Amino acid sequence: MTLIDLANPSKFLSLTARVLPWLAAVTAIVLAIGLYQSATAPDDYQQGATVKIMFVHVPNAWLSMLVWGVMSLAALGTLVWRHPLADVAAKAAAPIGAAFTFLALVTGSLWGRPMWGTYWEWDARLTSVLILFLMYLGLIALWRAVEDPSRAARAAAVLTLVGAINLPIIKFSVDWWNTLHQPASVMRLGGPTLDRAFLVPLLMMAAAFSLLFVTLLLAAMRNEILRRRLRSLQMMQARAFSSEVDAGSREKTVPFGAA
Amino acid sequence: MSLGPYTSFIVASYALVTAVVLILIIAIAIDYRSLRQRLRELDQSGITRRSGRSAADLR
Amino acid sequence: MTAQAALIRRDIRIAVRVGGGALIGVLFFLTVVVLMPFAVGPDLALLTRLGPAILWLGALLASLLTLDRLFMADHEDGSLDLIVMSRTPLELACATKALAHWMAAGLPLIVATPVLGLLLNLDTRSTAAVALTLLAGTPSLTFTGMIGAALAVTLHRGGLLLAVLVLPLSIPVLIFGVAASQAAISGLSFGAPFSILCALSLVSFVVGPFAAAASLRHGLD
Amino acid sequence: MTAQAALIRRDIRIAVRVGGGALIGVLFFLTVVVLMPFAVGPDLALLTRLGPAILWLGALLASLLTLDRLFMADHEDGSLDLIVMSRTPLELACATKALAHWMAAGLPLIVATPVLGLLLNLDTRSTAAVALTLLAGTPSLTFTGMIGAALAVTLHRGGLLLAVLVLPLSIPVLIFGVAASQAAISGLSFGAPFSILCALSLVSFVVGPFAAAASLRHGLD
Amino acid sequence: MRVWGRGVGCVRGGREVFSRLHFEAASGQALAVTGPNGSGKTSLLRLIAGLLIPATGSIALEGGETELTLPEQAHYLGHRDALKPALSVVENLAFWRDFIGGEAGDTNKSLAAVGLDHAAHLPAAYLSAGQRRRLSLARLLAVKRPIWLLDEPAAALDTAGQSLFAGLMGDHLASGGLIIAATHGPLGIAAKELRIGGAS
Amino acid sequence: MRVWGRGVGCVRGGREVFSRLHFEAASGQALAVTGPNGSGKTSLLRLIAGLLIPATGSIALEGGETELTLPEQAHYLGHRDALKPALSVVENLAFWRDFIGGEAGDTNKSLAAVGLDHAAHLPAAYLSAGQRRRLSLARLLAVKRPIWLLDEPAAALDTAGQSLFAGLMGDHLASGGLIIAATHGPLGIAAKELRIGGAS
Ligand code: HEM
Ligand SMILES: Nc1ncnc2c1ncn2[C@@H]1O[C@H](COP(=O)(O)OP(=O)(O)OP(=O)(O)O)[C@@H](O)[C@H]1O
Ligand SMILES: Nc1ncnc2c1ncn2[C@@H]1O[C@H](COP(=O)(O)OP(=O)(O)OP(=O)(O)O)[C@@H](O)[C@H]1O
Ligand SMILES: [Mg+2]
Ligand SMILES: [Mg+2]
Repeated sequence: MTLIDLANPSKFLSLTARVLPWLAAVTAIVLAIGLYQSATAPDDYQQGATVKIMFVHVPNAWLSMLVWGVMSLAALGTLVWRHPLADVAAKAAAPIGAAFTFLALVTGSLWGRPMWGTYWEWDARLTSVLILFLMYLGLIALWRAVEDPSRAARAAAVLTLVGAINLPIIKFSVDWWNTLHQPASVMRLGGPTLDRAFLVPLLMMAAAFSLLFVTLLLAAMRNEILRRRLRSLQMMQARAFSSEVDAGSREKTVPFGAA
Repeated sequence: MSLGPYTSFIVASYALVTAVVLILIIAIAIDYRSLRQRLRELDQSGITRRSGRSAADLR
Repeated sequence: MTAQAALIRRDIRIAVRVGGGALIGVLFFLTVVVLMPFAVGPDLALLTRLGPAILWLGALLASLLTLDRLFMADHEDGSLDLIVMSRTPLELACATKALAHWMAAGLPLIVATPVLGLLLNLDTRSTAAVALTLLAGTPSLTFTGMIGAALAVTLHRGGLLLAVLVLPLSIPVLIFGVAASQAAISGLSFGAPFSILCALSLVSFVVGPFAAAASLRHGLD
Repeated sequence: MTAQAALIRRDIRIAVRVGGGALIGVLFFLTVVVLMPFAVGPDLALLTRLGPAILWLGALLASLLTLDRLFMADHEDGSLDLIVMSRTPLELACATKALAHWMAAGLPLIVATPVLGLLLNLDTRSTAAVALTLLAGTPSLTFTGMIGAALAVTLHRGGLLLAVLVLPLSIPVLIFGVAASQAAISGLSFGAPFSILCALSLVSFVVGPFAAAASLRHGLD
Repeated sequence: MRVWGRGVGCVRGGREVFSRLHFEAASGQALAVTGPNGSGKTSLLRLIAGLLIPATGSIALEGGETELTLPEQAHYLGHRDALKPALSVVENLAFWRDFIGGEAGDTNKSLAAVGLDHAAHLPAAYLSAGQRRRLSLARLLAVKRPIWLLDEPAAALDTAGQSLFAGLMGDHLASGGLIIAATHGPLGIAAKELRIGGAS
Repeated sequence: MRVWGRGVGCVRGGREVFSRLHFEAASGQALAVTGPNGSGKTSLLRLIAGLLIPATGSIALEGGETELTLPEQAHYLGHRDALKPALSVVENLAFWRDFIGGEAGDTNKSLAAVGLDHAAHLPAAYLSAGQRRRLSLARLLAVKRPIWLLDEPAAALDTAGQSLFAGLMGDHLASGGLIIAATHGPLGIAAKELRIGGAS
């Protein structure tokens, strides 16, 4: 199955129809293992049991950035390679990314209350994640505000690429500004400094959430393809029922992804 | 398993993650169903894709 | 449907389609608030103190951002001619347009205030006070701003000196709005500045439409 | 005269004649500054500390006010078609238009800074520092904002949606602009944040025109 | 019903456009205003529509509904078409029907009459120049008003559209309406001519 | 020099406007694009001007200056006239002359050629519809470009203006130019016709 084949929405639909159930099953299994490991992980000598929040907070935080990265790739696909599935992927990924970002924010605040004594602090990392969330919302608003998908796709692609500038800011904010938030202890030069007892469940949860993302993304992309098919069919229907008095009625509709 | 003085925070964060993930899954599933339904209705009203295949045909 | 209802519906519909509607209004407000800590630093106490001013500034900006084209857009596409010729008195049509603008640009901000209050660490009482002052004051921003919007049509090519004189008119509203919210927060007397704010609003409801209509009538050509 | 010089001359001329832009921008700037004493109370030391932040916020919001019609106006009257077809590369034309906009709307703000510095009780040195950071930073606000202005054409959308999309992009500039001014005032090293600010500006000079031109090219119809 | 002007003079931007103009049109009549570019045809229509104030002379309406002014009983179709690109075709038309008020008709019927029914739900931004013009014409049908002030109504219309519109004008005159139209070409119906400006 | 299109198809707003269109025009020739409203005349001109991208087929220029693209050697005169009301008539024209570049002529001569010299220092906002059109036409004269893409160029022109413009087009063709014009009426010069859209 090459990339060229995937460019055809119909082929994509049939392929994902076969792959999705397996993917969902694997996700569920990995998630179950991850949850079991995090439940049995020892308490931290400093943070006590609250360290368990890490197992959901950190994967969500990572994914919030990863999803934007995926969307940036898709944006390149739209603008440079004009890949027909690229904007479908970008549009489908945005709400999922927003959800992960939201979870990173909320679990972070829930962890912050016992650790720092406050839910919210205008710290560089926290604020930059909040901005990431706002940018996700802005993108979703943009997708919703423009009904012609190809027009919205190109605008969203430009914006996604420009917004990718925020990713390094989030990643390095803790290094650039001295702040409350933990500096990187897993994804850093020189290897992780985290104890194995925490590292293993964390990585397992991270894998589970990544798989979850891929599964949800594929399912949402299927929906998006169907939605575009529906839109073009509805436009055809509007035309078919209209009278034929004017020259304008000879226009035909070009269905999305007609093979 | 005892979770110490901050049980509510830990439980809340896990519950929230579960809830949001479930909402995502359910939203996508509902969206899929309604799209399929509307495509099928269009199909019954005789509108077909230009390639001649049925609208509800997903392949 | 009456002419006014039709006008409100149209203007709100366009605002929602072109500008993105209430959700975008909330997002905008959120973005402006999020900007603040970057500028003034992450000092929560200071942010709280600045809270009402920030919210008021956001409201002023949101109404200014779209207000200057309130009549200009209708003028450019010829709609204004038809509005002037219609059986609805021009003053009423102006007031209706301003109301629609406020509903599309001002109201979402007020609805969003509670959320922002949380971010700015305002307590419930203060948030309510700010929301109340915004509710009383933002219509007046729109109604005075409307005069400038009408002048923009009239003075199409004469330099906007007069329009520039209008923005200062909204400064008293801003000042009393912030003062009233501060008073409520610090436990001072809320009533005095708030009633001045309401009085300013009432004045603008009368003066705004008449001034705008007069300016539009003279500006036709 | 070269094509770029002609474009700059035209855009500045229109901005000056129509007035709107620059004047309303400066007035808004003024409003923000005048409002602050009412918000933070009569604490002069605090006001001084907040000075640079307030000036930067004012500049950011004021530049937002006029930017959204940068390309929209040319699109509506058909000029954009001719600009796209001309022999000047679109990226260069976009950069030129942004430059003209900055000269008409950004420069007056910087000129006004000394006056406002007085109001905020900043000493000469601090005022100079803030003015310098504004001089280095506001072009970058225009050049990132330009992306939003180009999106407005592609999307047929304006108003708050654009502000929402553009504001997050300008946050780094705001951070380093305020940081540099604060450093200058408190006697810390001014060089480090200032050079980051300049670097950000340089990046935006490259990214802005390309992103805007890409968006305009795709948005034509 | 009769619309007349006596000694009408028009000054725009400090310059006199025309002066001492006399004209008159009655129910069932069409008046074609002709003249070279810049002679003041549009200005005259805007004077009649109350959108400009005559420098000299006067314009009046006799007959018609007495409690309404001349502009309130007139449709004005200018160079600019008063359409909002963000609204769909029907939304645009329905707004003007509701706002202008008076005796309102069915939007769908009016759209069908100008051959735009198939595009009813398209955004107005998608319309071609001629389609925009047709949509403006639909406004004349959606609300009934006795006086039509038309500024180059046939511009951008194709030949089918022009004869369609001539038919609509004929119907309007037959039902007692009154038309004053500025035009460079033939109007397509019998009309008195009012010529302004020098030779051309 | 020759401009041709092979199997050109156009899709706008997700709907197909026309497909498999062939056309060709050479130096000294005029091509009149005709068809009912909404058939895609404007769209075709915009495709040729590079302002739209063809969905299928291709458009190319043979001959001409090789290092320049087709749009860079063409004048496009659309429905919208690219005039700024705040600038005066000469300022508008001088800007386009400087910006479009290429072989530039004298603005005053071009204004005189379209009969606008007396209005040179008026703001463009004061122009009547026909005068605006004339000012747009002056742009074609102020900068020499071999290809003219004209969208209903005669709209709003009076009879004198139409024959004046026919003369200008004749001169352009005689000097080796090439004209593609969308029109509903006669163009005033000898032209091949390209008909798009159904019967009308
Ligand atoms: C709303 C509040 C919070 C937000 C938005 C947030 C955001 C993030 C982000 C974006 C990351 C990934 C960064 C990277 O990979 O370099 C992260 C990682 C992390 N966060 Fe948070 N966080 C928040 C609160 C907290 C709190 C309260 C704690 C604990 C006291 C915490 C502990 C951690 C840890 C341990 C990591 C992993 C760092 C690493 O190993 O790379 N976070 N957070
Ligand atoms: N911006 C646009 N977006 C989407 N569709 C459009 C757009 N502009 C025009 N169309 C559609 O494309 C078709 C052709 O339009 P075009 O403007 O090319 O017609 P035309 O032949 O020039 O008509 P006219 O004689 O009325 O000027 C029309 O049906 C129109 O609805
Ligand atoms: N808004 C305005 N302000 C000042 N003068 C104007 C204005 N509009 C038009 N004029 C001037 O008034 C004169 C008449 O303009 P008008 O638009 O009435 O001409 P017209 O007969 O409709 O011409 P056309 O055939 O070109 O449409 C013109 O010389 C024009 O320069
Ligand atoms: Mg006219
Ligand atoms: Mg056309």
